[in-house]
Amino acid sequence: MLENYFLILLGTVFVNNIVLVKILGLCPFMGVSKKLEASLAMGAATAFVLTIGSGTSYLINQYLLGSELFYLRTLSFIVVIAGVVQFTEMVIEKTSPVLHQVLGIYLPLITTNCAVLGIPLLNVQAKHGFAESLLFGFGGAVGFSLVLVLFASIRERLEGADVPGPFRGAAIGFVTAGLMSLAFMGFAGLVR
Amino acid sequence: MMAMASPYLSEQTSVSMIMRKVLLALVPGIAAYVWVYGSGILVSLLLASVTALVSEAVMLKLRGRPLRPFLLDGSALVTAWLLALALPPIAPWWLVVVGTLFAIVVAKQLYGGLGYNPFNPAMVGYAVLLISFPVAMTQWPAPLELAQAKLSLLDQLRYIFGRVLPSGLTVDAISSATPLDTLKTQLKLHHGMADIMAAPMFGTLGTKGGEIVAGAYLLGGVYLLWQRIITWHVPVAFLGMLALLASGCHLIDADRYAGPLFHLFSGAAMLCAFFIATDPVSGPTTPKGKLIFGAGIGILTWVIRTWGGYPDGVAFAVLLMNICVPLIDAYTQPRVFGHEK
Amino acid sequence: MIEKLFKFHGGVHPPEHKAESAATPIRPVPMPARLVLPLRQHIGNVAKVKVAVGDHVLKGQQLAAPEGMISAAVHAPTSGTVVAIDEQLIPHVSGLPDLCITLQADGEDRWIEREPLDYEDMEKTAVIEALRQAGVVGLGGATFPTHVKLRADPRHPVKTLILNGAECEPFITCDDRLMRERADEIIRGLQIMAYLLDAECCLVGIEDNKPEAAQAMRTACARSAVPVEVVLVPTLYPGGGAKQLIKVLTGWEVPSGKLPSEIGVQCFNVATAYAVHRFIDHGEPVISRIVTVTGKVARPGNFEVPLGMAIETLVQAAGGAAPDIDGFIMGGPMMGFKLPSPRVPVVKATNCIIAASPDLFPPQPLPMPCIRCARCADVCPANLQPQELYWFAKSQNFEKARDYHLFDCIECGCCSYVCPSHIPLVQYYRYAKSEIIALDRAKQAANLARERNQLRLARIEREKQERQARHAQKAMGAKTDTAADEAKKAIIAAAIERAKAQKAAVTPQNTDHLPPEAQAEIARIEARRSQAMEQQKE
Amino acid sequence: MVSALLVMVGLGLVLGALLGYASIKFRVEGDPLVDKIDAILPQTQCGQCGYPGCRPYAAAIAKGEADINQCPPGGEAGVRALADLLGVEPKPLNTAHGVPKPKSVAVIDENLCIGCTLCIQACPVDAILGAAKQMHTVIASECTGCELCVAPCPVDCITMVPIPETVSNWKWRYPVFEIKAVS
Repeated sequence: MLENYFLILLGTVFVNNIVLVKILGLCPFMGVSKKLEASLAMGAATAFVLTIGSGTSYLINQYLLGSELFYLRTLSFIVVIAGVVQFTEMVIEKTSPVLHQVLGIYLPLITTNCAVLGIPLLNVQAKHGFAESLLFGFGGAVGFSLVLVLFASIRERLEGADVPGPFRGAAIGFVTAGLMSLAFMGFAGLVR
Repeated sequence: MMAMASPYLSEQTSVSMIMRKVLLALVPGIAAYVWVYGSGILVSLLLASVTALVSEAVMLKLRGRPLRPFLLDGSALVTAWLLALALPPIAPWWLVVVGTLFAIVVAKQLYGGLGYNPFNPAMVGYAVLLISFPVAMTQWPAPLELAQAKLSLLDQLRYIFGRVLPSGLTVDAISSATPLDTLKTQLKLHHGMADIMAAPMFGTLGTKGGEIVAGAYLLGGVYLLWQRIITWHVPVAFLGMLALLASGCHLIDADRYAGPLFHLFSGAAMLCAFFIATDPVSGPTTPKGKLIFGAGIGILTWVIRTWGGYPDGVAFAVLLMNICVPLIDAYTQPRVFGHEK
Repeated sequence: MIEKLFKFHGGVHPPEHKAESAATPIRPVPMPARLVLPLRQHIGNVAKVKVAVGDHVLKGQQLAAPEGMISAAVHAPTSGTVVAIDEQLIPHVSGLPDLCITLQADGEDRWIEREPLDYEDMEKTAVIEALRQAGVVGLGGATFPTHVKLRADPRHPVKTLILNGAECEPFITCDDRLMRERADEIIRGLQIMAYLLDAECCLVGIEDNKPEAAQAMRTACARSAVPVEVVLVPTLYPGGGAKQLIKVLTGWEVPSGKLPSEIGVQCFNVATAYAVHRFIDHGEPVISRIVTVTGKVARPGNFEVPLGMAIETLVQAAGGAAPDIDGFIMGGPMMGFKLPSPRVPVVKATNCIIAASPDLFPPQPLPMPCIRCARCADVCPANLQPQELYWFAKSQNFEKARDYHLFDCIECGCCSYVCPSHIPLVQYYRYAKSEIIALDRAKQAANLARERNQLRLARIEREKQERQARHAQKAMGAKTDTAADEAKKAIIAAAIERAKAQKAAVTPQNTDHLPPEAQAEIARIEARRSQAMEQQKE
Repeated sequence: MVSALLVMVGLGLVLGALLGYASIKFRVEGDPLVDKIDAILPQTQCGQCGYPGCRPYAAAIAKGEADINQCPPGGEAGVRALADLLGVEPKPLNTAHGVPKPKSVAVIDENLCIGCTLCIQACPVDAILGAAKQMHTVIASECTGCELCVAPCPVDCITMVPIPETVSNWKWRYPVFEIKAVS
């Protein structure tokens, strides 16, 4: 049982990393990775939303929708996620206005972050229980935050690099993300 | 003209001198390689070198940078040699060319060339080839003393450029899975370690033939340490961590986990320890950071070798740790004079 | 007794080149006919001119007085006439001119009244003030006013007094020769300094490549009453940096941004101790110093040079420079700078003049990109990460550079010395430092401007309210005065009174609270204005 | 159908209640961001940005009404700092608002000044000294170089003089090399 949980966590963080292997959530991955501090905050915000979102989505799916109202799944998940994101945004605006400004449009955009919707849907698909769903959401978020922070630290360094003109900015960002993805291929086969 | 401002003195050293010494340190390894696997590797080295220099020149030209200093610095040759040495010695010519091109063009020049690449170019090239052409990448020739048929240089050339074998020979006759690969497959089939190791391809330390090459790399590494081109931190941390994990698990269950010496002397462990992981550009700069970096590669190499989907994890381990380098550097800053830690 | 020496991180061993100039004794030079004395020969405020063009002055007479605490006086190195007070090229790395006094020697070399100072019978503060008037500054090259460092501070009593005779830079031998030839005088200066500071322990640190100097100093110590220990320290550049020498001798690190005195240590150059002795025991202010002239000159050696002498004249005294030289370096090859012209004068900071030629200092190859080999980090005496600082300075990421302790860099040049990519690292740090300093100044100015702008806006707002209140009062006055109106009126009047009082209290008197410079400027302007008024009246 | 409606309405109500509570609990008062932006602006108070001073411009940026590239005295470095703070891409200065000039101070020609006080009223930082019918003069250390006093002067006696480079304000240059690679 415990081993299973551990494997879910390990699998979502490294082997099936949501950004580098599943290629979900690229919008904030590219958007909020220019500054290390901002990426840390974005990671934390996403982790919060993802974990709560996965848990509530599971509850809604299990107890509210059941098997007959399955067609409301995507709709209700989005509603819940939007609510949680709004809540998070208010908290951040209150506690750290500069951070709120830095995260800017990407904060409300967590709502439409495909990773955030993707994980609850994958949960349903994989028939995860409540604890597993929470763990899957949390693991996915940790994986997201991890690569976001690592990516941001590399991009900070690249700022001083003599990158050829046409590749400056987002282009070299995507090349880097690709090479990171390549490195994460090394985890393939570790879990399942 | 005198330098604009002090200091006006400087030590007699240069980037190209460092690179030349690295190339020199690779020579014993190459010699051992030729002795064990035949001279096919020389063709790969040549191919890789030419591809590297040509692609570097083209990219420099496109980027409007001066050719001379950057072609003469020798860094492209180091990348080419390291990649060629990591590939199977009878790899088809296009494999070498594609790998080198990717290493130089994407992993190095797109980031601004010498000094700017966050990833080890040779390992990027290697990983791309391994993922894209897994079959060609795992056709490793048996050491000459074990081979059923010995190929002359001409035969090897024919095979490299035309995939043509002397009549009567099949691919299986000249190549086989690597020992690390065999170990993994056999363990999956629930064979015991002792039985597997009894196969002729396994040597006294690591793998037959491979251990000699690894020893030669070790020799080259010692030369680099002596010349102060590299510091001890990364090799010691990497090899130490690899040996520690291997012996720990070997002690717990000798039947399922290979011993430390096997891990150290098989695959690309030695090459990585002294030549790849010590690449200054893509590695950390602080002493503590180097230890973390080396230990991380050791852990990842062992994990991927033991549980992962690829037989040797060195390339991925290096790339994964490359990703962490800026963060490692940022959090391992040494105490500055006159500051409290 | 020092039992154990400590190590500082890093350091390099550049070729020493000291033998050329260390062999011969210190030689005098003929007094030049014309001397140029910059008013900025020290760190701190520029000295204030006390003479006028045409004045005749005596040798040792004060030409410019110290302005404020951190400042130093300038004296006449010989008797003669002040012929100009104007901007001239000075030995400064910027190559910009600065205010100088030009003295035409009369050839008589007549001294002022010289009297030894009976310092033990005086108040210590009076001795300090006398030193301030004597223009004594750190003669190792930093030129920080010495009297500031000799003030005993009850908060930070100085226990250990260190004389710096390490002289770690290649080529320079002026301290070496001074210690060999005038060890007794140096020890005498040290004795005075130890008395002023109440120091318990006196150390002299000398690099072990100067055994003769160490021997001479030991002999002098034996002759003197003060307990001084002469310590040989390993030859390792930059072991002569004050912070490095303190670390090697005591194991203590001067905290970043603090002064050595805050950990109970004070460190002086041997030449400074000699200057203190000359003033206290002979009444002679700082008007000359020992200068090493070396490099491509015919007879390298050390010279006792009057301040203000042109470098080219000094080089002539050393037999003249070789024809293939491409400039003169002031200071050592590691931290010195190329002089803007051979005609600039010798100043208090001039410890060494090197006639430089391409074969002595080969031109640097074109810089390659940094390969992050971290050799610079290995040799950095401040244990910084030069490669990171370079990266930040290059991409003008100054905040990050500051976070990585750029200001702990002592600009010793070790990093550039070992860099295989031949990157002029120190230049990048100097650039980043001066940019940061300029940005900080701009920030301060911006804060001041913001404050003044806000004050002004507040004043305008108050004036508006006041006007409105006045209008309201007028409107009130037009109405019949009932009791209620009376009451209201009283309230309004009271409000107006309050507002007036407030205004009187807070109206920004924009001449108040100005810094002294601005006050002075206003005074000057007022003077000019009244002059103009007079003219108009006439 | 009914159950579906009920589910969605219920969800909406619950979330609405939650957000409503949060909006009261985490109400934000004032705008601390304006201070941070204002701290970056050079405080020349020149109005070249189109706002009556640095703080109004900062408020406009915070509200998203003004762009970050309208401040010539702040220069490219100022734009970069603002971009950094706000997490947006830096952009070149909008030359419609003027171009950066070397830092200058206003100097009044005292022989021409008629003492009209117009410049005193224009000065945003009270850096001009004088009274009616008396000659005015600029306190150089307080002058931000905004040029606002130049236009109002009826006798054109105010000139902007660039601050000269001296030994004390000299700066080390960015290292450049003889052969520079073409980019």
